[in-house]
Amino acid sequence: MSQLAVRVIPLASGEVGVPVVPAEADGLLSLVWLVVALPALGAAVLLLGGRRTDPWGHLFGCAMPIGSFVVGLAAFAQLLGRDAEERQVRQALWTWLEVGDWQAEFALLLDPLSMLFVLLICGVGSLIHVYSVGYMAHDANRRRFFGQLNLFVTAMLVLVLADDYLGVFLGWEGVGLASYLLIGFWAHKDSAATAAKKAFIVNRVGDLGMSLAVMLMVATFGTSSFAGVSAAMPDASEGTATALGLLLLLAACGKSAQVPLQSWLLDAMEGPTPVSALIHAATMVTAGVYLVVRSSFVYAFTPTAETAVVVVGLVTLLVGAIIGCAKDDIKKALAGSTMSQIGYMMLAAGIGPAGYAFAIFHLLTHGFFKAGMFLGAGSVMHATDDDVDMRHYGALRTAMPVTFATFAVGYLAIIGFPPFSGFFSKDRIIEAAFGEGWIYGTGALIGAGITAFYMTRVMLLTFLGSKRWRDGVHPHESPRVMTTPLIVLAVLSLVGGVLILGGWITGWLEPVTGPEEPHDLFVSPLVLTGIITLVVLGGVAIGWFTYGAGRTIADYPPANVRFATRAARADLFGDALNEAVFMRPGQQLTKALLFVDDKIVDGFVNGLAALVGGSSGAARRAQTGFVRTYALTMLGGALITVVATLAVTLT
Amino acid sequence: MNTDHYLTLSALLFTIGAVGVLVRRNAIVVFMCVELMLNASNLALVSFSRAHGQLDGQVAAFFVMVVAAAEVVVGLAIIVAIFRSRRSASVDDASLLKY
Amino acid sequence: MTVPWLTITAVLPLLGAVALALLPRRAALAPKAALGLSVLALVVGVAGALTDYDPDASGFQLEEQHEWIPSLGAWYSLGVDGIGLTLVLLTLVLTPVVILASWHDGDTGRWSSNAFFAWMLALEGLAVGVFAATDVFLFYVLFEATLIPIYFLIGGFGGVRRSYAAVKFLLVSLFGGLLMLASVVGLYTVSNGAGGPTYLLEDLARIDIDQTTGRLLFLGFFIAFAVKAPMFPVHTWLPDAAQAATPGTSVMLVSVLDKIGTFGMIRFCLGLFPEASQWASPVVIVLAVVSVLYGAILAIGQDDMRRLIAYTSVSHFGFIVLGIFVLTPQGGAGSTLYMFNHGLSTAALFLVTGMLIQRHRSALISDYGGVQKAAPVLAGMFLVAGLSSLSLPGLSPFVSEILVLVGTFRESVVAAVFAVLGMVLAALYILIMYQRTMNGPARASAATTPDLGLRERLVLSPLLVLIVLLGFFPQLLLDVINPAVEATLDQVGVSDPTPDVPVTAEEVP
Amino acid sequence: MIAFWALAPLMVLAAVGMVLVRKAVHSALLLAFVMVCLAVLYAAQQAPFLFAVQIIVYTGAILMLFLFVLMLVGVDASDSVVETIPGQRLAATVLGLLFGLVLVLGVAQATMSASVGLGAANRDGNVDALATLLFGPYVLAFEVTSALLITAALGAMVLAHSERLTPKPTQRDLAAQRIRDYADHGKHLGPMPTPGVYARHNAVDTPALLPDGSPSSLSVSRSLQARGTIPADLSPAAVDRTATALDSTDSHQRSAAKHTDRGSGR
Repeated sequence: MSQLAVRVIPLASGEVGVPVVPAEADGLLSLVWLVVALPALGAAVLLLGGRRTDPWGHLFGCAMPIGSFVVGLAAFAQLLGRDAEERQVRQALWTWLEVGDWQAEFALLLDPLSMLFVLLICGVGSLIHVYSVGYMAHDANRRRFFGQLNLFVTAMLVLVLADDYLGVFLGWEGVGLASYLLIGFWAHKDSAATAAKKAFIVNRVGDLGMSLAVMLMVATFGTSSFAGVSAAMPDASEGTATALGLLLLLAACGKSAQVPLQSWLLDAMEGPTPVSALIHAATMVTAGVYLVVRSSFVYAFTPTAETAVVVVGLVTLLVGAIIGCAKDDIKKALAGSTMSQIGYMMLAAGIGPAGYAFAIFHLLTHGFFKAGMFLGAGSVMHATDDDVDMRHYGALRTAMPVTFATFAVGYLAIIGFPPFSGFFSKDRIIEAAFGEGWIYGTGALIGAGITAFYMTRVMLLTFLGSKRWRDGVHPHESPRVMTTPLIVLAVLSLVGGVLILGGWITGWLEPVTGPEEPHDLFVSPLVLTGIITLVVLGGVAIGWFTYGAGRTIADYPPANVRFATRAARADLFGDALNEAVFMRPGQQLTKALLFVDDKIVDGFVNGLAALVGGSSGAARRAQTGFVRTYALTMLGGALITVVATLAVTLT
Repeated sequence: MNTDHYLTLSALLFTIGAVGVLVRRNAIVVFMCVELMLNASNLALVSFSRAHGQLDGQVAAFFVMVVAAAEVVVGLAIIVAIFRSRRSASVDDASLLKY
Repeated sequence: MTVPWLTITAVLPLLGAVALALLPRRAALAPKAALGLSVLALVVGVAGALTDYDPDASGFQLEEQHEWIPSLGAWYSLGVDGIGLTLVLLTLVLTPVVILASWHDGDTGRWSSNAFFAWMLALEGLAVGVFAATDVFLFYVLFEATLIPIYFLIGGFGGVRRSYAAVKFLLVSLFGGLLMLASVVGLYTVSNGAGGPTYLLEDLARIDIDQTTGRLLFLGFFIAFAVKAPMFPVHTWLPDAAQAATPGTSVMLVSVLDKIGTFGMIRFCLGLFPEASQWASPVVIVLAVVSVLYGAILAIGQDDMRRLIAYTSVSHFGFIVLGIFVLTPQGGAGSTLYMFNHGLSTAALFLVTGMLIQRHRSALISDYGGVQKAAPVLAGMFLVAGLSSLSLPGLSPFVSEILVLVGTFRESVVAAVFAVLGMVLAALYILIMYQRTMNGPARASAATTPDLGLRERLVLSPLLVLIVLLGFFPQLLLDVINPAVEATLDQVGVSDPTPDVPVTAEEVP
Repeated sequence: MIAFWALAPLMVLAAVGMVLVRKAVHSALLLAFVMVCLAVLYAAQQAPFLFAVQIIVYTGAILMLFLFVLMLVGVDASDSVVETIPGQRLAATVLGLLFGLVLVLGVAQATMSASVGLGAANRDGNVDALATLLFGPYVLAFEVTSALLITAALGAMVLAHSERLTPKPTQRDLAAQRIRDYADHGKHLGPMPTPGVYARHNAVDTPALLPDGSPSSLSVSRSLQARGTIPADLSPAAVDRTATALDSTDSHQRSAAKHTDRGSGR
């Protein structure tokens, strides 16, 4: 601990940048590469093997992330046994590229932060793999599904284990690809194919930030590795730091569906539900939070960019919550809440060392309860012939008791009801937000209230109230293979809060994020917790009186509603804005350039040809075919020759 | 006798022949005009021959005559051939070889 | 005894071409013989590279020099540095693949399939010669000679508008070649004035060329190469040619022949006219960035897949030229690697779309839909080829693109910011094409699409394997390229950019 | 001297006339005149051999060839006066005048030394001297001209020869063709009536009379009708009668058709 303190660079703002100084991996930790290699092998075998692997593909696909999880657990045990400052280890694999003064190695960095992510990805990932065995049992392409899930796990692990921004970029786009493939898994539906394309392209916009950040790093520091950048960061100008921070934020916005790049997440629900659970709730969408926390050594030097992160998080948490209120599609309601919860994480991450640990903490608990809820939603859809409209549910608690129970645990966790895991994580974030400024705190508090409202709505519409099932739908509990992961995730949602006990998680992350900063609050934390709980209960109460309490639910959403509701249903006009600002002008530009290329650029080339052809065509007309015309020309020529000869000889 | 006069005569005949080629359409008359031009040049050759006191000019005129004879034979044969197929001896009618 | 590896590699296909042309018209024999010969050329080329080429040394290797036309100072002089070797290898790798892919393409042309494969082999031999020539005059002669096989391949075996496309290609290329000829003649004057005519690159590089003369000569070369590359605004021949040609011909045209343009920019524009290159670089950078965005936006608007790919190439060539003229090590190495990777990726894309088009006799995206369900392997390979074209990390084009962008960023932040937009546009054009052809509800015709056969899988597999392999191990090629790029930049006389805030050794243990 | 001044104006006039007269045969005659005059001028310039050749070859052979072809083409065919190529006549005249002017001026400007005369060269006789030259220094050119002449003769034969494209029709073919013409077009099968049958006169321009006394146009040459020697329309009454006779079968059918029309109308 004392050694660590020496490495910390104090700043005028009171924040510190923690350099990444890893040791070489040894012993059991030198097997870290297996964590990535196993799912990679799975993806390769399942995607290249073709139909031959159909009979055992799903089992093989499950085995790989479970294997990674086991290796991860072993590594975790190893790290736990080490001193805090020795918990950063690096395994160099090979030189990726080396040109001029820029060298990028293919190396894995295992530190407390990536360790938590490895466990989350492999753990929740394995559960979702198991769940998918049941969920996708009747799909002809189940093997391909598992191959692509494995591909996703591989890419996500590369993302969190890379020790270089270029390596992160590899995983970054890799998860984008996997997400693209999985959203478009049922690509015979136009909506799915379009949603997949939209997700990839919006993510690409965010990736611009990532690639520009890599360029800026190489130009400024001559390297893009965490170690190099974090070491040289204190010498860089604040402008550079701000630029880097904003570029990384742009990247994070794309991947984590933060405003203004949020539009793809709701459409992404077109994918199979396990995909929504794993990728669009538990892991991939949190990559942005990972990136911001990982880049703490950049944000430490740029208050501007930090503020930007906080603002983005705050806006998104409110936008997501409002959208969540208006959706009748259960998956879209959950997607709105995902946006909102990630907004909380970004808010926390933007606060700086005071919030990093809580961002990660909330990320973990959110991974548990949101995955559980999504899988629960999948279970409900499984039971109702893939109907996603909550107005067609109602009173499912009796038909699906396990699903109901696990979903309820998730519900209590997400609204932050004590003592469920979400209570601890969200409470700390709101606290930290108040510490940063009352406006952030108030926003986060209102968000918590809205969350309670719309989650209550989801709960009431789906499991309580009266039966509104369609004809021919006979809801039934899902098979054991699907409910087991639900139960495990529910348990984790219930007890996830233990991670904060005794400040364990803040201590664990200290080598990465620096020591937690105390923040001043206007009231004691206990009172604040009380206020938060009251606000949450208020939200629940509003939800109960709107949708519960014996009210009948219309089959179709009411059409004649206030502007606010219309806006929320239209995702606060995010798509309309994109269409008006980017898509239509883009289409116009394309059309205009097509015209320019065809008529002007190519027209010039062809026009030149036409000019030569035309003038020779005109000259050709001189060949009338009349001998006498030719003879006349000859006489003219002879005249000129004679005159010229005379002129020469006579002068 | 001055050579100049002969040359002037030769020039006049040549010019008249040339104009004839240009204005007449009957192929046979055109041919005659060409012959007139050849004869005009022959006259010049003979005149020069005398002026220089050497017979080479006359030899050249002789060759011109031979070539003219050959040319007339072939040319008239062509005219006959064309006339046989087109029933016309106008040079303007044979204008297919054009743009 | 030294083995004349390059001559053997170049002459082998040329002799094969002559032999094929003389063979009796037995269609079955021609593709087999051509494939055998091109594989043999590949083996010889690789053997030469492995035995006699030292990747660490800079300068030309595998050199051969014989006097050719002493009064002009023209030599038969071959040799490769890392850049040339990369492109020679690209040619050697792609030709067998293309021949295998074009197995039946020669049957329906104006002439026999013997002629088709003979022209293919001739093209390979000439292209190897172009990339290996170290004499300006020899380069010029071979440069123009490569037009002949391509002209006949497009005009004799292409699609509907093949005559128009072939003539347009030929005339535009000849226009560029004419300007280059003027510069080649100018070089004679320059070298003659500096102590005796010579066209040898090493001698010319030593001559101190007067500033105005140098710039004019540079322009002659540059415009010729820009037409060849092709860059905005002299690119319009490429979409027409790609649309009319068979897929194999398009690959040879875009993946191999167009590289002569960018190769020439490095070898001749930078190598012979350093001062002029620096003088012109701002304008060229602007043109390159315009090419990147313009090509990409036009690709989005295309309905014909072959035209679409052609426009993506305009965009990619923009990146290559950008990397060359920013005059940084990353840019130069990135561009050279880009040439190789773009060759692979575009070849895969052209060939796989060609296979699709061959199945339904239509190249229009709007005629397709839902092919993936009927032909998953076809769709999968299409997707990987497409992803490589949009520079997905993990596939080889990404490495080169990020290198070019990093190199550009160091020279001009603005250019890099604009060029990087090309990445988003690339995602648009590839994914729109993929979605409209492969995804969505299956069209009646698409539902019965037969999947790829064994030959077709054999065609695409080596390309895709190379694309993935080089995505993770680009250093295999970069080790060869780096010394050559450094030598070129030394010749230009620019110093490597240094980081503003270098990371010192003691900071990173 | 006298010969020159006597002949030159006449030659020029004849040449101009040759260009201007409309009938080709007149042009030929005028050209003949010019050529004979030229022959005289050759003689006046100590070129007796050329004098003879000019008379024999040009006036005798070449011009006769011209006249022969004129006969073939049509002796009295004359050019139409209308110029078909716009501006040709004007341009030709202007250019020709200019050309002549320039040539004459050029000759006038030239300073010629006094004529040497051929006295020395013709010492052994003009023909001998020419022969020495022709078979001496010019022998090769001479031989080549012989090749040229033979080629020209051959060429003329080839050009004048016409290939038969269809087989020559036999008697049987001709007979079959006549029957076919009769069947298809009703063309008269037998021989044409000879002129003067039943007539009081047997001249070729007297049409034969048909049994009903009307003249038959078939019996007289069409060219005579075309020239107007006999009227093309012989007599309206006769024409009417033949027409009725020919139409009688047709009209029967037509009236039958009318009957059925009415029947259906009722």
